[in-house]
Amino acid sequence: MAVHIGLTQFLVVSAILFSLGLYGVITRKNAIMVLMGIELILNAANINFVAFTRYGAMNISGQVVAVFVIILAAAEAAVLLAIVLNIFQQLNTVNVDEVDNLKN
Amino acid sequence: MSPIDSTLIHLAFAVLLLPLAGFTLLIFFGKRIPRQDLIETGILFVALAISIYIMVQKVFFIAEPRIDFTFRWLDLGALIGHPGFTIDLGIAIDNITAIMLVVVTLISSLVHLFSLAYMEGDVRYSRYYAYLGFFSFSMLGIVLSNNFLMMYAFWELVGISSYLLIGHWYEKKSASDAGKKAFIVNRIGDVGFFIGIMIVFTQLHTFLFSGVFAGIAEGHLSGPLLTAAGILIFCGAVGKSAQFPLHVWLPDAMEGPTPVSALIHAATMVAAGVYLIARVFPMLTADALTVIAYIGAITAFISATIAIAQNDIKKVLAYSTVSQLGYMVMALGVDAYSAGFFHLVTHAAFKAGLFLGSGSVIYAMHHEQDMRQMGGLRKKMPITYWTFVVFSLSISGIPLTSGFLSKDSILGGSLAYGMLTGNYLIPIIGYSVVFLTAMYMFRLIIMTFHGEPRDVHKYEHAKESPKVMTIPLIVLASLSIFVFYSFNPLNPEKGWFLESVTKPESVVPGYQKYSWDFLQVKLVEKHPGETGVTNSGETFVTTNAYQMELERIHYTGLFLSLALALLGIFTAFLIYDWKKIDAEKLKQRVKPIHTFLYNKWYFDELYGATAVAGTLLLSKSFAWFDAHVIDGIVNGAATLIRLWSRLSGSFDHYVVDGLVNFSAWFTGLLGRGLRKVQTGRVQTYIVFALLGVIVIFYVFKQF
Amino acid sequence: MHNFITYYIGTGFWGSLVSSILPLVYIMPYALVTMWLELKISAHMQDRLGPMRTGRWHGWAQPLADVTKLLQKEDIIPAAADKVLYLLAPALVFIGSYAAYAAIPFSPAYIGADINLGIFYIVAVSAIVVLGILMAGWSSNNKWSLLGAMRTAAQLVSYEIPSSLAILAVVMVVGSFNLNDVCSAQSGWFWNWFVFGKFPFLFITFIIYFIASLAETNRAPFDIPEAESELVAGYHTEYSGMRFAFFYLAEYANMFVVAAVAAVLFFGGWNSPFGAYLSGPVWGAFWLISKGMVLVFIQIWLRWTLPRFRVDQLMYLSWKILTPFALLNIFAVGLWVVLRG
Amino acid sequence: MNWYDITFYVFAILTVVSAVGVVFSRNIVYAAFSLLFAFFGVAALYVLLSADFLAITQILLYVGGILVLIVFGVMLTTRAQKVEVKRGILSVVPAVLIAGIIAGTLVGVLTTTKWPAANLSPYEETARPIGALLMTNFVLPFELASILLLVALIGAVIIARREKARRA
Repeated sequence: MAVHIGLTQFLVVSAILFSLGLYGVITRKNAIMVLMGIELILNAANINFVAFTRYGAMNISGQVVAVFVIILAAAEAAVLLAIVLNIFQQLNTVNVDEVDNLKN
Repeated sequence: MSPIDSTLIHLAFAVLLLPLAGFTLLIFFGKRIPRQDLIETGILFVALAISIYIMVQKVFFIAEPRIDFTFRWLDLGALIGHPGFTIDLGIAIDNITAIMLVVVTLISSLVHLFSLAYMEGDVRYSRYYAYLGFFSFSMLGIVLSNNFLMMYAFWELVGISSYLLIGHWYEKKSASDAGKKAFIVNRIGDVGFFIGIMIVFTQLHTFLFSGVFAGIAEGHLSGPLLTAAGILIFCGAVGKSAQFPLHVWLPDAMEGPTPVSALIHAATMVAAGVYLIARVFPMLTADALTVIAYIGAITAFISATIAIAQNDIKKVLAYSTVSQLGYMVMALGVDAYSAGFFHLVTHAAFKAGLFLGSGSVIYAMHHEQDMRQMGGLRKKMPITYWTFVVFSLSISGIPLTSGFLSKDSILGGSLAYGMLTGNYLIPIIGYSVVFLTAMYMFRLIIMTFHGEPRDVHKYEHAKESPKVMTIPLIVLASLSIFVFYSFNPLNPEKGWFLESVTKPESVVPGYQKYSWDFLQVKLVEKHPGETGVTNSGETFVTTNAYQMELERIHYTGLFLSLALALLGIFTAFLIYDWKKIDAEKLKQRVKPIHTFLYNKWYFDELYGATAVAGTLLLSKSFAWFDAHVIDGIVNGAATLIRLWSRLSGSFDHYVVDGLVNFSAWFTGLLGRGLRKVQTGRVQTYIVFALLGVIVIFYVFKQF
Repeated sequence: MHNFITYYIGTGFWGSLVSSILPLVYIMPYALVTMWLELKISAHMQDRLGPMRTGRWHGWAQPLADVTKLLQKEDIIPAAADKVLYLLAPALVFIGSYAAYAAIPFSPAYIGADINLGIFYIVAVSAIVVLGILMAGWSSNNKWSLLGAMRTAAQLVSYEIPSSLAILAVVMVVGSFNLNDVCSAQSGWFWNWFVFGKFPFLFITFIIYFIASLAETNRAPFDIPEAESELVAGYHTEYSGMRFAFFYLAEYANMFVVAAVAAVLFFGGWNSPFGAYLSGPVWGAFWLISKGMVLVFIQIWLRWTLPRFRVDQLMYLSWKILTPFALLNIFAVGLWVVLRG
Repeated sequence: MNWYDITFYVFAILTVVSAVGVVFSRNIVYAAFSLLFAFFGVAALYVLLSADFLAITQILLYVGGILVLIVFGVMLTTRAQKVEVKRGILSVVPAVLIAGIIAGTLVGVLTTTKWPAANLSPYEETARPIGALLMTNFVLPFELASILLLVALIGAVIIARREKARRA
């Protein structure tokens, strides 16, 4: 391969990661699995931020944004898992399609 | 603005806002704070201390006549054909402001102190103190304002706090009625005041006193309109200062607690009217001043005559107050500006003292106000008695008292005025009121303190009031001695007070001034007797006819008034103490006059028959018009509309409802289709969203 | 020159390989010595002799014998275990401990990787251990193991907070994450060491860090995850032989990591206590290891002195005592740094 | 092909393969541990992009924090024996189709776009400028994030606690 590693390669990895995360989100019923998919998507986004910081015109603030994304991911994971644990105690399931008590 | 000036402005703001802070504290947390009364009283004493500092600084150390602090409150920008609409507000301190600050805070703090005992155990004790604080705030606002707008606002605040305080014991019907009466009668005057302000504002586009005076001096407002504006603004003073014909509220206001009467209805609020005239004095024309002088004189006379026939101790004092206020107004009207203001200050001290003294008596007599039930209290209440005597001597104008100084100045001014203009009625009334004043005051003293006790049971229980009540009396009594105002007991001219309160330069056009002022301006000089050269090169000697006349009649007037006062006192002793003339027989002999006076010249009845009945008649006719004409039109319209609505109802039913039902059916159809998409699962939505993005991307890729 | 190996060989493949293997050369003998020390110290604290026969002199060969025994043992994998994760877990735990060695400045001339964020990196990679432990506990398919793993994970995550905050206080004083910079900031005589020089702020910090680090190594009195009376042996109950040795090694490696970090942050790292005397690359390594060993000795000492905490006491200590104090401390240190200029 | 490229491919493949493991694994625990390697791979990519602070943050927060949480969640909500994951919000074929379309579109766009010329600068320290930015340009988001974390903390505690909340 003659092509040297550049911005495009990183972005392609990020795109693949994003699509995989999306696939995980849309196919899984288990809420925790959905969360994992979301984490993959967030990671994909972060790779983009960092790659543009390195290669693009963006200065270091890209990395700052990535830091915020990580912070949000942490908060999100904590809250989501708290909810999942609560749901599990109440309904004995973590599958999102079975959590439909309000439906009827 | 020099540093000391801005310090004074800051301090003035502090004085203004301290009572407000106290009010806020008490009205919201009054129940929860122990000894709220002491807080409010303490605040007032702090304000007093600051006020004294301001006054000393301003009167003795600052040469410039006026410290002004103005800020732009509202700027509505320029309009078409209009130079622009801005409103400036602010405060100003000149000598009369500084003196008024001290007067207001002094009387207020003494009244606070007095009330500690007098109001003890009252159901709404903390609210009472809150209102007192609120009143002090409003009154200080009037004093400090440098513009009509703020003054009007504070003017109304004073009205409301007076209303609240008169109606403090609102369970009593007479008290709540009196509050309403005071409020409504004041409103009548305030309407005039407001119209006056509006005349000034529409002509001069400013509310600032300085701006108004400057505008008048430049001639932007003159002639009959200026006179009208002056008289209308004076209307406000007529209401607040209880001048004829709006004096009827003040005696009724005695239903409020006695310390309130001392504070509001003797020393400060009623003085606000006089203060207002003093404030706007430069813009008053000779015609307006003449009206003012006559109103003042009439008020003084009418109320003095009524006072003689009253038996309620507070009513006597109330009419006496009205009478004295009439004096002040008259003094301003006859161009004796300094004398009028001087009397305002001295009167504030001794009249507040009289009211507090009467409060002390009433307190001792278990809230008995009828003098016929009193008597012989001299032995029981020596401090109250002796201070009362000092106040009475002062109000009667006996030498060595402050009242003598100020009253003599007024009488001198009125005499000079009478001599110069030929309006002899005014000095005649003025001097006759001296006699009446001395007589009714000593009638009051004799009935209350001398002779034998008439209600023995109450007499037995009466005793001297506690210290917090007597101390204010002593303070006020000492302030009724001449030395505080002038070191010469016979002529106050060279005392610091009249030195610092000088008549402001009138700004009205020359032809609208009193002739002597006119002359003076013509000669472009301030001090009579000086020589100079006019622009055209003529040598001249300045004169001031008024001033010279004053000096000429000084001793005549002095002895005349002294003789009349002593005669009044003598008469009082003759009738009521030594009983040389039987009071009852005298009463029988002049029964029609006595009845007339006892019923207060039937003013209330007159107003009841004219104003109130007229209003009722008018409203009845309006009611008839409403019931027959307007209702008829309305009913006809209703019949028409009913017809029309029946028509439109059928249209609604068939056409509009049809459309609505169709759209609902159509929406339902769509919804049944789209429901399939709405799964309730977030994941499906994500898929749709992303597919949407992709579709949009490919669609726009074409361009 | 911060890494003499890459200085001589270069930063290429071989240089990296040698640098990354070098700590292993240290860990092996260190672990053996410490194991022997622990045996002897515990024995003497309990008023007995401990191993006396193996290798004649005070039983010096006892650890060697133990290791040989472990290596010879049969490698048992429970039938119900999840094989992949079961096999992976010990490696992950050891990797977590070992990776930290890359950033420890052994001497002015040797630091595996002189990265700017050294201390931050050590904190981060230590977190991997948690996952390894969870993996081990879960894959054993044994409720003791799972409970032990969950307890360990909870404990490690909880105590990471006060220890990170304590480290942050030092970082604020130095103004750098780089451990060489931290060492350089404490050069000179021993009263320049942070634990003495910045008294009392960093002394308090040291206390907080030391307590938290004890918990992070699962050593007594924080050894509830391995409490044999309740959980047999915690997450590594099912492990035996070589894989058990890995856990054991990881634990000792970890003990030295926290000790070395404490030595670097608070006791001057490779600095000689006597200023310029006895300093230099080799002396530096000597001083760091000595200081580390003293702290390791204190850990052993505490282990055989203090009773074990209950689970709720353990959490209480972390969340309600250490963390608030660490926060207050960081505030105080920050204020002090700012005010001092 | 230099060392940099090789390293990149190694870690890129590690990342992608682990991610595939995450989303296709039938065992939720395996998925969680695959996620560990995916995070490692991403951290390594950050290192290759000379974002050292972010790489370490990634390990500390994702591996030490989020992943531990996830594994905890998995272990608390899954019985030890039954770890199979039901799938089927969307059946596999359309899901693969959708993901594939999106991946294809993204990759297509990325490869065809003319990115601005790379201005690769030598490695610089990142922790200090990031900190400086956080305290200057990004101070409001920073404070908001702090509040968000606090809210999340309290919220998570309140949601997850059981007995007392139910009794009350």
